[in-house]
Amino acid sequence: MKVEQRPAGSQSREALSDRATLLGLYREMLLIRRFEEKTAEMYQMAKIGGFCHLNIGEEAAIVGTISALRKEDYVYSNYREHGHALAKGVGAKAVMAELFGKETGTSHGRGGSMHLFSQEHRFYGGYAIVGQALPLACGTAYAIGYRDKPEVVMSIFGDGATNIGAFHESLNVAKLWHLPVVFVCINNQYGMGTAVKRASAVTEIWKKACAYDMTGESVDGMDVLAVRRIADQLVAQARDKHEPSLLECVTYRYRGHSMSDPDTYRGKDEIKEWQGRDAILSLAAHLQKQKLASQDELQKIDEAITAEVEEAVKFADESPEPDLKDLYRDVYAGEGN
Amino acid sequence: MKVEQRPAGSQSREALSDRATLLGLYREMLLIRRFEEKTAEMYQMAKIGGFCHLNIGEEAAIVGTISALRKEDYVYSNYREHGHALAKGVGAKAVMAELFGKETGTSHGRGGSMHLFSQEHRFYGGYAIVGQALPLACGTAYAIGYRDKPEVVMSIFGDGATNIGAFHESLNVAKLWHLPVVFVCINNQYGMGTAVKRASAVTEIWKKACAYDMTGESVDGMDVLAVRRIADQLVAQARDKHEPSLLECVTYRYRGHSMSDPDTYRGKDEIKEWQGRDAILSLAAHLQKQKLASQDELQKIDEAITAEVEEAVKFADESPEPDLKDLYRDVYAGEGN
Amino acid sequence: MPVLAMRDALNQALREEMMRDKDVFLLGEDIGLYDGSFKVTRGLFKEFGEKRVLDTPIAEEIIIGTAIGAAMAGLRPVAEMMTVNFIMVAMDQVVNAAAHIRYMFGGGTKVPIVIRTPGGGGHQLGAQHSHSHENWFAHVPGLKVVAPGTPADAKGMLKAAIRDDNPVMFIENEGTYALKGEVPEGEHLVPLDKNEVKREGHDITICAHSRMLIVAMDAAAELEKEGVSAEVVDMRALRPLDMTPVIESVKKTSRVITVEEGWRSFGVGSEIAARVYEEAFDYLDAPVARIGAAEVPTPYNKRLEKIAFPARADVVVTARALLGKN
Amino acid sequence: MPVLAMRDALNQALREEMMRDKDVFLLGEDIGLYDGSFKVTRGLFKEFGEKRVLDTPIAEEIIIGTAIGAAMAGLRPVAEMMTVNFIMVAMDQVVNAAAHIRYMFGGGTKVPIVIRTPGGGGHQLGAQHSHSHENWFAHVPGLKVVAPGTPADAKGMLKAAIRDDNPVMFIENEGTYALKGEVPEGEHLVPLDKNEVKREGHDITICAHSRMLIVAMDAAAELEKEGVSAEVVDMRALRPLDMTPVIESVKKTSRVITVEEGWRSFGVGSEIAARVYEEAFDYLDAPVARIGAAEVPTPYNKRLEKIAFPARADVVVTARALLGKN
Ligand SMILES: Cc1ncc(C[n+]2csc(CCOP(=O)(O)OP(=O)(O)O)c2C)c(N)n1
Ligand SMILES: Cc1ncc(C[n+]2csc(CCOP(=O)(O)OP(=O)(O)O)c2C)c(N)n1
Ligand SMILES: [Mg+2]
Ligand SMILES: [Mg+2]
Repeated sequence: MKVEQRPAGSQSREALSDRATLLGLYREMLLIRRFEEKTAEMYQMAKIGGFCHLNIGEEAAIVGTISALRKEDYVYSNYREHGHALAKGVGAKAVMAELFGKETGTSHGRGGSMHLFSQEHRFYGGYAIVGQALPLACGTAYAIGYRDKPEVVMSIFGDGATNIGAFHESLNVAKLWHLPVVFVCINNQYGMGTAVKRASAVTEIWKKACAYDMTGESVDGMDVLAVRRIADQLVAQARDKHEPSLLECVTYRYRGHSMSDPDTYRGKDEIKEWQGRDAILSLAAHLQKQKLASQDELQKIDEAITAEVEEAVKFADESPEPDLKDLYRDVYAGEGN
Repeated sequence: MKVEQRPAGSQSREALSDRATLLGLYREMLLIRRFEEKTAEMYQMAKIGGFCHLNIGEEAAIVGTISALRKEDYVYSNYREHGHALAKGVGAKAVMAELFGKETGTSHGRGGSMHLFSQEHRFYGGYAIVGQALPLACGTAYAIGYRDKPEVVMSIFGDGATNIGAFHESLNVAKLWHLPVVFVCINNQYGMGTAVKRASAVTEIWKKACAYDMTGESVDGMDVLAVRRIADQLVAQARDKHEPSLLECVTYRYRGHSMSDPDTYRGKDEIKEWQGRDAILSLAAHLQKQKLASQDELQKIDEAITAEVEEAVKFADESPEPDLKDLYRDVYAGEGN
Repeated sequence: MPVLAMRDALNQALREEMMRDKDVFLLGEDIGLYDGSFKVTRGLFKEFGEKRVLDTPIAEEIIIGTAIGAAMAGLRPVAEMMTVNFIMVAMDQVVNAAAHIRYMFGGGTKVPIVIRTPGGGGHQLGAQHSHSHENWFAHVPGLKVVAPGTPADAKGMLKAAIRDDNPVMFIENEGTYALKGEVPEGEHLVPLDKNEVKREGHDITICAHSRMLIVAMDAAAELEKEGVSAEVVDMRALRPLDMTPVIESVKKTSRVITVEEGWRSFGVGSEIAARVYEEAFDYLDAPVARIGAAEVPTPYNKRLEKIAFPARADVVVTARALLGKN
Repeated sequence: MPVLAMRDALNQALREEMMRDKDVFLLGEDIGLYDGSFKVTRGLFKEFGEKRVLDTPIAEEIIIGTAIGAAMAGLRPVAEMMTVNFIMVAMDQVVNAAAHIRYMFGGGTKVPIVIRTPGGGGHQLGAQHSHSHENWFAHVPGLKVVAPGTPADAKGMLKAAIRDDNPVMFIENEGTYALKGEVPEGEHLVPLDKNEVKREGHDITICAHSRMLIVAMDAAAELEKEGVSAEVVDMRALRPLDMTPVIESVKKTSRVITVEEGWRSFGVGSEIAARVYEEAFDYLDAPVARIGAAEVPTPYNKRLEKIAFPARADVVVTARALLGKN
């Protein structure tokens, strides 16, 4: 995707009525949707292996938060991060190539779906141990303060991650050390097959900020404009005041936990209900109602994105596999590899 | 100490004006004070080795909470637990013998100062890894519910322990699973040399309960009656409603973190100030003012306790060392050892 | 005898022990309503209810710690760690607590818990989901460590582990859950401290456990075609480490290969090798050959991953070399 | 050359590197205002301030994780774990994160951190404060592991570790902080991948690291009185494990003893032994003798603890036996 087309970060509320911004958000959400649909298809065709977790349904939460960042800001994520990488500016080709395990992938095929990474875009990685990346996000935020840079770290994780120790240790030091971090919890209602209320004593995740005297906010994760507005505020608060915060985005994953999830723990109508509030369709309607874009324009955007995703697949497919003799490359740094 | 002389658990508020109860509390606090003073002396004489953490100054917090328990209730503690064991009814002889590393000690000399244990008194142990025992306390509480017993678990730890992950994971499940646990934080202002405000974003520890929608209380840990009153309530709540809680006892350790602490991180006058509010002296004054006990009686109690501690030292001193051929005993259960 | 997949043999063991003893309960992530991420606990939540099949938050320290505290109070918890990699966040509970509690309290209590968890890789799960750490646990006094490689042993050792009064690390393997084999019905117990010759032979001894046992058996079959008679010793009992069948075998073959799915250095094979020399020095004609995973964090790419883990061919080639065949 | 205690040699290394490179900072529990629980960081908080000497809450996952995240952003953190036993609560950060990040991201980043921590026992600290786990770390690709046994090596290896681009486990020992020795001033670097003969001899080879190096040297001195010439190889470089000086030595002595403070089974000695056989099989006259801690959670009682850890006498007696002397 073309980075310059992305909505610039940290804009004022007004900006969110501006056409370019709205179309940018729309475009990004749709890119994630189409990319993930294609990913599922490729997984079925065994072009992609291992565990594969999709972002379908969570587009507004992802784009609303990450688009509030600047290029020099950092993002730490978990294993459900394809869309997070795309939103931070990592190219669809490099992401798809990584899912295909190719040398041209973001992690040269060593990481796969759960371990995307881009130094250039400061997408500081997908991590597959629940909660593991929160302390790392604090470390990068500490480095920002250490060097007195006007940068911010966004740490993204799921509802299930808020019950593990690393979450607690991280929020405590973020506040204690005045770290420029925005903790974003993508509350998609389930941790694998376990509903939030079966895993967390407090189901309103944002409330957990109280134990750290930290700003806690909750937002409708199906409304990209609402998410972007609050994200702008919290990112500015982190950047200008070094005041960390916890933002809960209430959303839903339409697909199973991973491609192998039988998905028997929730009702079909529950899924339908959430799909009825689909963020992409809502923004499309809004754009047309506000006469900011015509059905036709939106159609063109979809076609362009579909083409972009097809290109990514073609690129991934045609890319070379890692050379077997490079098995040991990059185990250690500074060894001529 | 003679268990039958201890104040019976879970009494009504009125009970706290009753002479026997007050004298019992006084006696227990003084026992801990004298025992620890002697422990310091024995450590200097190298009768005791390793790390040794004293409870001097914390007597009201310890006795006020543990005396609210019944014999069949459980206590989990940390490495600063001599007084916790005594308060739960473990004999001074067995405790001192353990500090001496003797076969007659609570842990047959294998554990030492940081690892006292008594199945008989359901003192479920001193643990030397900060925060480690909180999940264990939850497990024992789960067993209580599993077997539908009218029992309670008290989990005692320091202010520093509230910043580690296990604290968070434990409070969450305690509330989620309706476990009969009372979490008692002995906030003695420092974790080793680190003041609470340098380690915790929230310095009022009781507030951390908010993240679990749990009862949180704070009490003056230098007032044994106040501690006992709130402890009675929280223990009853755990026993009758299976509602866990977090109780912060604001207190102070007069001595260093351990016997080897240079204690350079706090002012002498700060120590003096807290000693000026000494819980034992306060209760002594109260008893005399209320004409519940004469100077003379209190003097006699002190003499009896001093004698009891001397006896404990004599017992420990004369007790046999573990037999060297038993080095491998009890590594595994059920192996004829 | 009925033929069952490993996961069903494990399920049967759990079910039988839960019926036998009401103090036995299970806890772990998504083991209940979700039926287990690898379906080992399938149906048990429905049958025994949420008290005895406890779904936990994602909080491994709580899973192990709850098991320990419940065990000290008299229950017999069986904890599932979704994969061994996740135990890293709860290592303190396993090592500093479960393994040491009995001894540090002078025998005043015991910790009868079983920690079931799959190790191993080969499924393109990458560097944080593909490793094996049984050598770590086998290093720790107070723990027992087993890693069965057949459905029958899986059932028999799990039942024995649940009845054992000590913390038992029960290492499973994602790659063997579907493995089928005959499994005795009902009361079938396999001791936790006995290794076993799974295939007799006289030219060379191959020691392997868990999924590598299958690899070793395949290699032995292939070697037979070349006229090489390989004896395969199942190292299912890692702590205590039963060397008897290995030493007996070496006395016949005087050549040994160890195979493990984990990294080779400081691994299981290192200990087996050291013990073989100590106990059968004069019988050896050549150094013990150790085969293990390539010493890299497991790569995602399928082809790289494939060459990173030991396979039949590696064992066959190593055997030939040891026997001086081409 | 100035004579310094190990703790002061370490302090000097930290101070020099902090002066050399402003990206170097320290973090850990009570390392600042309190001057460090073992005083290794004494004076640095006062000199460099709280930004570069960061006191943390008691939260080991945050200590390691903060170090990793800061390192990925370009800093060079040196984290202190008060003792190696506490790393158990942060093992995931060390193994699944620090060690694997570079590889799993295809070399897209690096993690130049040093984790300093004392292992070992002998101070009546009991089962939760007395163990050693360097064999665990040495098993993990992506980590470098060193365990110096002299003040000079401590300074030189710590400086080298701070300049290394990889996560380095820097194993210290509570029992050697007061140990004195000559320490070169200023720029003194000791490679992280070279083991070294610390005492020459021709009858027997003794391999040891950290505090056990002292024990081995004492034993060698005593053996000399009996006319036995022991060569002592300092195994300070555990990963990568430099076997060269050991193999060279074995070719002279054909007898080897390994000594470690940790438990013997699945320990450092197991790997050294396996390697010796692989690389010098024909030179060995007897099995490698492994000496390690008694396989029990360390007991508090002084006399029990004393016999639980390897001492000079154990090495001497083992050497005599290997040499067939009485
Ligand atoms: C420490 C740890 N425990 C367990 C797992 C297995 N696991 C992977 S994802 C997951 C569920 C996480 O749920 P949530 O945090 O809500 O994120 P979501 O998948 O819903 O986006 C679990 C249990 C893991 N990866 N790490
Ligand atoms: C996980 C862990 N980290 C560090 C330590 C070292 N340590 C022992 S006690 C202590 C301070 C604990 O302070 P607090 O919880 O307030 O209890 P207090 O000693 O004040 O009673 C520390 C850091 C430890 N034992 N365990
Ligand atoms: Mg979720
Ligand atoms: Mg404290």
